[in-house]
Amino acid sequence: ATDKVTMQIDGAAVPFYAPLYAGVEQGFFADQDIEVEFIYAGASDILTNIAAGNVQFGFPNGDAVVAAVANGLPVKVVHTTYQRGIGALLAKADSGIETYADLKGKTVAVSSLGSPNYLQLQVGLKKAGLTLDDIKLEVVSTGAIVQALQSDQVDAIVFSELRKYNLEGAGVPVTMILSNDFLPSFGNVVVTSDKLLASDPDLVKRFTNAVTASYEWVIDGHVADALDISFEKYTPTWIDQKALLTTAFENSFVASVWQSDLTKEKGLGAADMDAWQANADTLKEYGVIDVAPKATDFVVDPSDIGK
Amino acid sequence: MISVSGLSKSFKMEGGNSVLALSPMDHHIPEGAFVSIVGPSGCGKSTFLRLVAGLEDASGGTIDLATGAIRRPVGFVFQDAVLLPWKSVRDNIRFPLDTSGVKRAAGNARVQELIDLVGLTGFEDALPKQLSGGMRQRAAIARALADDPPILLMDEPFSAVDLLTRETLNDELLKIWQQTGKTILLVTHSVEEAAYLGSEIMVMSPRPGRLKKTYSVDLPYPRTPDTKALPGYHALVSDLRRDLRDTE
Amino acid sequence: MISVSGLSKSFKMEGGNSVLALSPMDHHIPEGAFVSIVGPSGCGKSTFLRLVAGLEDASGGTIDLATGAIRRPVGFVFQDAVLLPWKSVRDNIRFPLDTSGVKRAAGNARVQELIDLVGLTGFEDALPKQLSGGMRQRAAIARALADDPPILLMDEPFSAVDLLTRETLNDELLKIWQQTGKTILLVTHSVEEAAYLGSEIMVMSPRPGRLKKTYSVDLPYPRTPDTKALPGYHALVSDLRRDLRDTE
Amino acid sequence: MLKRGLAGLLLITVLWGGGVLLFDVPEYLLPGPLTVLSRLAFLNANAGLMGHVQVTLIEIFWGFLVGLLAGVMTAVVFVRLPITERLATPLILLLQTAPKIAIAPLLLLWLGLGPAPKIVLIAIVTFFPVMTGMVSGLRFVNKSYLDLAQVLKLSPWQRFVHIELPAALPTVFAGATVATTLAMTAAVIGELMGANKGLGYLLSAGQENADTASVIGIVLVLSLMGWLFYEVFEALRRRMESRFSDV
Amino acid sequence: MLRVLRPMAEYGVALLLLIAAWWYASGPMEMPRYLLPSPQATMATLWSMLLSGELLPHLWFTLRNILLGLAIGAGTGIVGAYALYKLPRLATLLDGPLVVFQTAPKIALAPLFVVWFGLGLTAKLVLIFSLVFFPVLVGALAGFRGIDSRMHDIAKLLKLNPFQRFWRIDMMAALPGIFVGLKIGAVQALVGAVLAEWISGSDGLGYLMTYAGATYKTPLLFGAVLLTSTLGIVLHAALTILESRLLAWKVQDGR
Ligand SMILES: Nc1ncnc2c1ncn2[C@@H]1O[C@H](COP(=O)(O)OP(=O)(O)OP(=O)(O)O)[C@@H](O)[C@H]1O
Ligand SMILES: Nc1ncnc2c1ncn2[C@@H]1O[C@H](COP(=O)(O)OP(=O)(O)OP(=O)(O)O)[C@@H](O)[C@H]1O
Ligand SMILES: [Mg+2]
Ligand SMILES: [Mg+2]
Repeated sequence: ATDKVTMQIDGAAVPFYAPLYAGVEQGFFADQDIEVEFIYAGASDILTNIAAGNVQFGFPNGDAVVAAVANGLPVKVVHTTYQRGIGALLAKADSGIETYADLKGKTVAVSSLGSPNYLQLQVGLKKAGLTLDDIKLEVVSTGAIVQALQSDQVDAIVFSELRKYNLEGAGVPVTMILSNDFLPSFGNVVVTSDKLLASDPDLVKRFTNAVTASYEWVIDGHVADALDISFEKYTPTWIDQKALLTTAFENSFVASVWQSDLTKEKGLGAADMDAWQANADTLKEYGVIDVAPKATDFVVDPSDIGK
Repeated sequence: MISVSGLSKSFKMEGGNSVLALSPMDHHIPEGAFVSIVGPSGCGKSTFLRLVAGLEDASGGTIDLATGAIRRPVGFVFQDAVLLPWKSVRDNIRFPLDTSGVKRAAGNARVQELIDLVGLTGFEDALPKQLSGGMRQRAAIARALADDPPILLMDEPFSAVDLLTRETLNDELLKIWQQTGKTILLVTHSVEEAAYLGSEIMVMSPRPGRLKKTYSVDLPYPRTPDTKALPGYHALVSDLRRDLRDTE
Repeated sequence: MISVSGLSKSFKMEGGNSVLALSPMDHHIPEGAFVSIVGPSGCGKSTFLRLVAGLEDASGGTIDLATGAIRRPVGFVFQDAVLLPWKSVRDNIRFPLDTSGVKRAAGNARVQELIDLVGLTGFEDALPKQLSGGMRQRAAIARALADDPPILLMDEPFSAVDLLTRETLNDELLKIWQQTGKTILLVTHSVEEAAYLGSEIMVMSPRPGRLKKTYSVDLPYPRTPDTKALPGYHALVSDLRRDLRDTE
Repeated sequence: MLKRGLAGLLLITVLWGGGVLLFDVPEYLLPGPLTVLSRLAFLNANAGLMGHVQVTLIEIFWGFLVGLLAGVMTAVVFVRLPITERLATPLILLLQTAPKIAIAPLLLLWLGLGPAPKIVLIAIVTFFPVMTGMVSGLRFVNKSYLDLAQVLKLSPWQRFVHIELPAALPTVFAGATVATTLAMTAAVIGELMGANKGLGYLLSAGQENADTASVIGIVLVLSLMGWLFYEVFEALRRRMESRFSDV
Repeated sequence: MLRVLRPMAEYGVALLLLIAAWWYASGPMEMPRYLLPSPQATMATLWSMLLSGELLPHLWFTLRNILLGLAIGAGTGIVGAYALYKLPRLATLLDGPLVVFQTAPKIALAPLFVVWFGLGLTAKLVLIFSLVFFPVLVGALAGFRGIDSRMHDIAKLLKLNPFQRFWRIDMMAALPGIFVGLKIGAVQALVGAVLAEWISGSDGLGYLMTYAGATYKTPLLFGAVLLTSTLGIVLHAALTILESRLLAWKVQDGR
């Protein structure tokens, strides 16, 4: 029989999740006897919901998972979908901000002091020989942070690199410094609860198979198709941004987010345990979490599920 | 039968001290009596009626109405009408019937009768705010009569009503009383009215409010305008007047 | 001087039709008159007073008070007291003074005088809800007198007050009137009171409300309890009674 | 009723459009009315706006109904037994002031992913104003009317229907009016905390895209819905009040 | 004094009961810590933050915003209601826009407020104001419209000037309605203050909640929620006490 599951996705329905939507429409989930429903919420809500058993799968960002695990939530990463983090420093091109060193004296916004972006900012500053005292820090929520940059209320934001495409679409050229370059982390990853993984590893396995199949299909030259599927049924309001999105997908996602050297070897979603561990250790080092969990305790390579 | 023993009531005032509105009173009102109550303003007449109706808790003493298991032993005409402002005259008068499950048709006939009795014909659908002061009071009288309670407590029911209406209503009330054998307690400032109506008169006096004197009235029934020509009536009226004059 | 010409008032009722509360009336009340107004319940007495006070807009006709630039030409005693429920007796009585900038000290003396006059001594700090019906009305009378208006409109001011207080207040009112030369309009259901007090009596009749008759009273002033022994007084009283009896 | 409201709205719209034109406000800050309208038309054509409206409307209807009834009943209990009010008030205030987003996972845990948690959330926020209005109305009922009730030995139910409810109507309606507006916000919050249908869901998609025109458009649709609710309530209030007006 | 103390004691008892139930759910009932931290852990977190001096500035920041927003919102709400009451024409014209403005879900607009009014205090106050204004307006309007017409007779007779009439008659008579509005408004002010801090800034209880939420510091999250609610309870209690003072004349004896 078909398993009905719910997957809770970080944020809202946006075309960046097109591979998942395409996976449903192209039948990759059905192939695995899975019927999936997508709902949306913030990362921490997703992880709480998974731990509480409200939903079976989640698609939050990697840092949120580490923080959740460090705080005792019984959740596991079963598919490291985004092989790297997509946090980035964004500034208007005409602001003269090219490097972290240029931030001295500037106003920088992050969406929360609990967010990985805040950590990225600190590490970036440190590497440039600065501290938080050298800049003016503002906290602005997700819904307003891009407009705050646009309207010059802040000089730079540390947020998702994907916003670069939004801004450029609105005619605002931006400079970008990827955080992953100096701080290994992970974007969206598939998460499930310890309990489900233990009780029904087969379902989890099939689910990750479906996710892998979906992303593979997109990578194999179906970016445009996937976006069309997304526009048609899931994210119609983005249709006028197709060109931008195609660029974003090709330049970022396909090129370096979903795939890495490791995935070429082990398949999509493969877990780089060392990178995960480095990520957890850095979070601990900067005091975001009190104890760094062991990567092997909460990250599972899709190929190891059920073993 | 209304049996009152040791009944007293005091009210708390701002600042902690209290006003003795009624100092301990013992009294026995036989069933079917028509008791007129007179006394200066503030002597506790309303308080006494409200105690009898169970609207105030006594500070001391007891009241026994001996009406058995009747749901509504008393009808009350308040000193200031108290009509429900959101109901028409008709609905106000029918209110006691509506809330005791009387059928609409049966109720309607009774209500129209009462409206005619108190002279509000033509104002059935008016709201209380559209009535004059006297009309409001008459509507309240009709309401108190509507469901025919064995005890009728009336607090200055006719004070806002003109002479003619007052006399008519006096006579109607006497007729109703004689036909039904109700026990009626009526507060009034008119000693003539007290003497004309009452089979018994309670005279109260203030500071603190108490029962000063009771008269048993032996004017014959049925009373008619002729009663007012009797020497006994005049004697009683001037007695009452004197009682009210000497406030100690 | 109050000059009324063609004054009429009709009220809209539910359903669109309207009640003629006062059919066109012409009348002239000289300055310093004491006008008693009598008439059956619902004949438009209150409406007339409210029109004079400017509390209702006339449906037709005009009223001229000829009080010049005086800010508050009229004092009003409402049929049902209308005290501000959040103010004590003292503050209610002082309210007209407070709102016309009278100094506290000057006001206090005046207010205490009035409280004594209406017999509310000891209840200065009571709230309206803690007073008996008659006490409330007396407080309202005191308030109307507080700032000494040239015209005094009183709507059944004494109806809830006992005999003795009523007589006292009647005499006080006469005294005030004679000393100050106020114009007073007083509605009452007591023809004795109307005759005893008035220099002129307006008799009104209902359906529709209108001025039926006016009497010029030639009983001598000052009036004292002896006045009630005069034949002229008795004749007037029985005339009025007759007027009220025959409703057309 | 609707006509005069529309006149006022038209005025505001003209001011808004004029202001945007005059001061050359950039679109990401405040798009003009036409932009917003065309965005709405787009949403309607491509994103099934009406379907989302319907989902939200149904949630609001049920949530509001539950909140209204609960508010009225709780108020009655509170006024009859004042100690219950003091005992329950902290809990009620906790529910009212705790950010809904903080209790969302708990609600989902207990009520699942369907419309239930949204309806409960709406009920929670509508409950409070209704209750507050009703408590005040009941507490300040003219004492004389209660005397009448006692003389007529009305049953508690009769007293409630014939005396307390009509006397409390103005403040209850004031509370309910406020509740209609709060219900809108609650519906959005409910859908933000986990949904794939409804205007709140569309809204979060708009926010994610920094699509100010969509956000304002959806907010406008929600406001108009709220306004309709409000007008229905006002009409009801006027009808009741003309029957139940005091003095 | 006793009249004030007794309700406070009862509120206290209620809070204790609540905490007991909470303790039971998190302890013996074994609700997981990430869903419901124990009251002990919550208190410990709050206590240590209090000792380190971190807590009070946040608390004060939120409280100040609430009071400011409530004062501005309530003031304009009452004055606005009076204007609408006195000028029915204005009321007919403004009714629609007011309601539309009011029903616009603030949570959706809050991010835009930041964009429109900047990152400082203004945006926060605008948000709180926008939430407080309407309940007070509606409550006060109900209060004004329900004034006994005989009170107007008095005002008219005594030729009170508009100011006297407002303060001495209309305000007093409308108080029950105004308090309905204020009580709802106070809760809304609280919600608004927290929401504002949620959207931007790094001060206040609302900020603590976002921070705690994002970092799974559930004891801190619940501590902040608890503090917010306590603020709400204190505010509500203060209003109730004020109400019972100002409306003593209206509350029935013996009920
Ligand atoms: N609710 C109350 N609180 C405090 N005192 C009260 C209250 N009701 C009545 N009193 C006081 O009790 C006394 C008696 O009042 P009551 O109303 O019984 O007088 P009454 O004889 O009916 O007078 P009236 O003829 O003026 O109506 C008065 O002094 C009054 O001030
Ligand atoms: N606000 C109103 N709306 C409609 N009709 C009214 C209103 N006020 C008074 N009336 C009607 O006007 C008529 C006259 O009323 P008014 O109050 O002047 O009588 P009144 O002479 O003072 O009677 P009473 O002696 O009973 O006080 C009555 O028929 C009454 O129903
Ligand atoms: Mg009395
Ligand atoms: Mg009258």
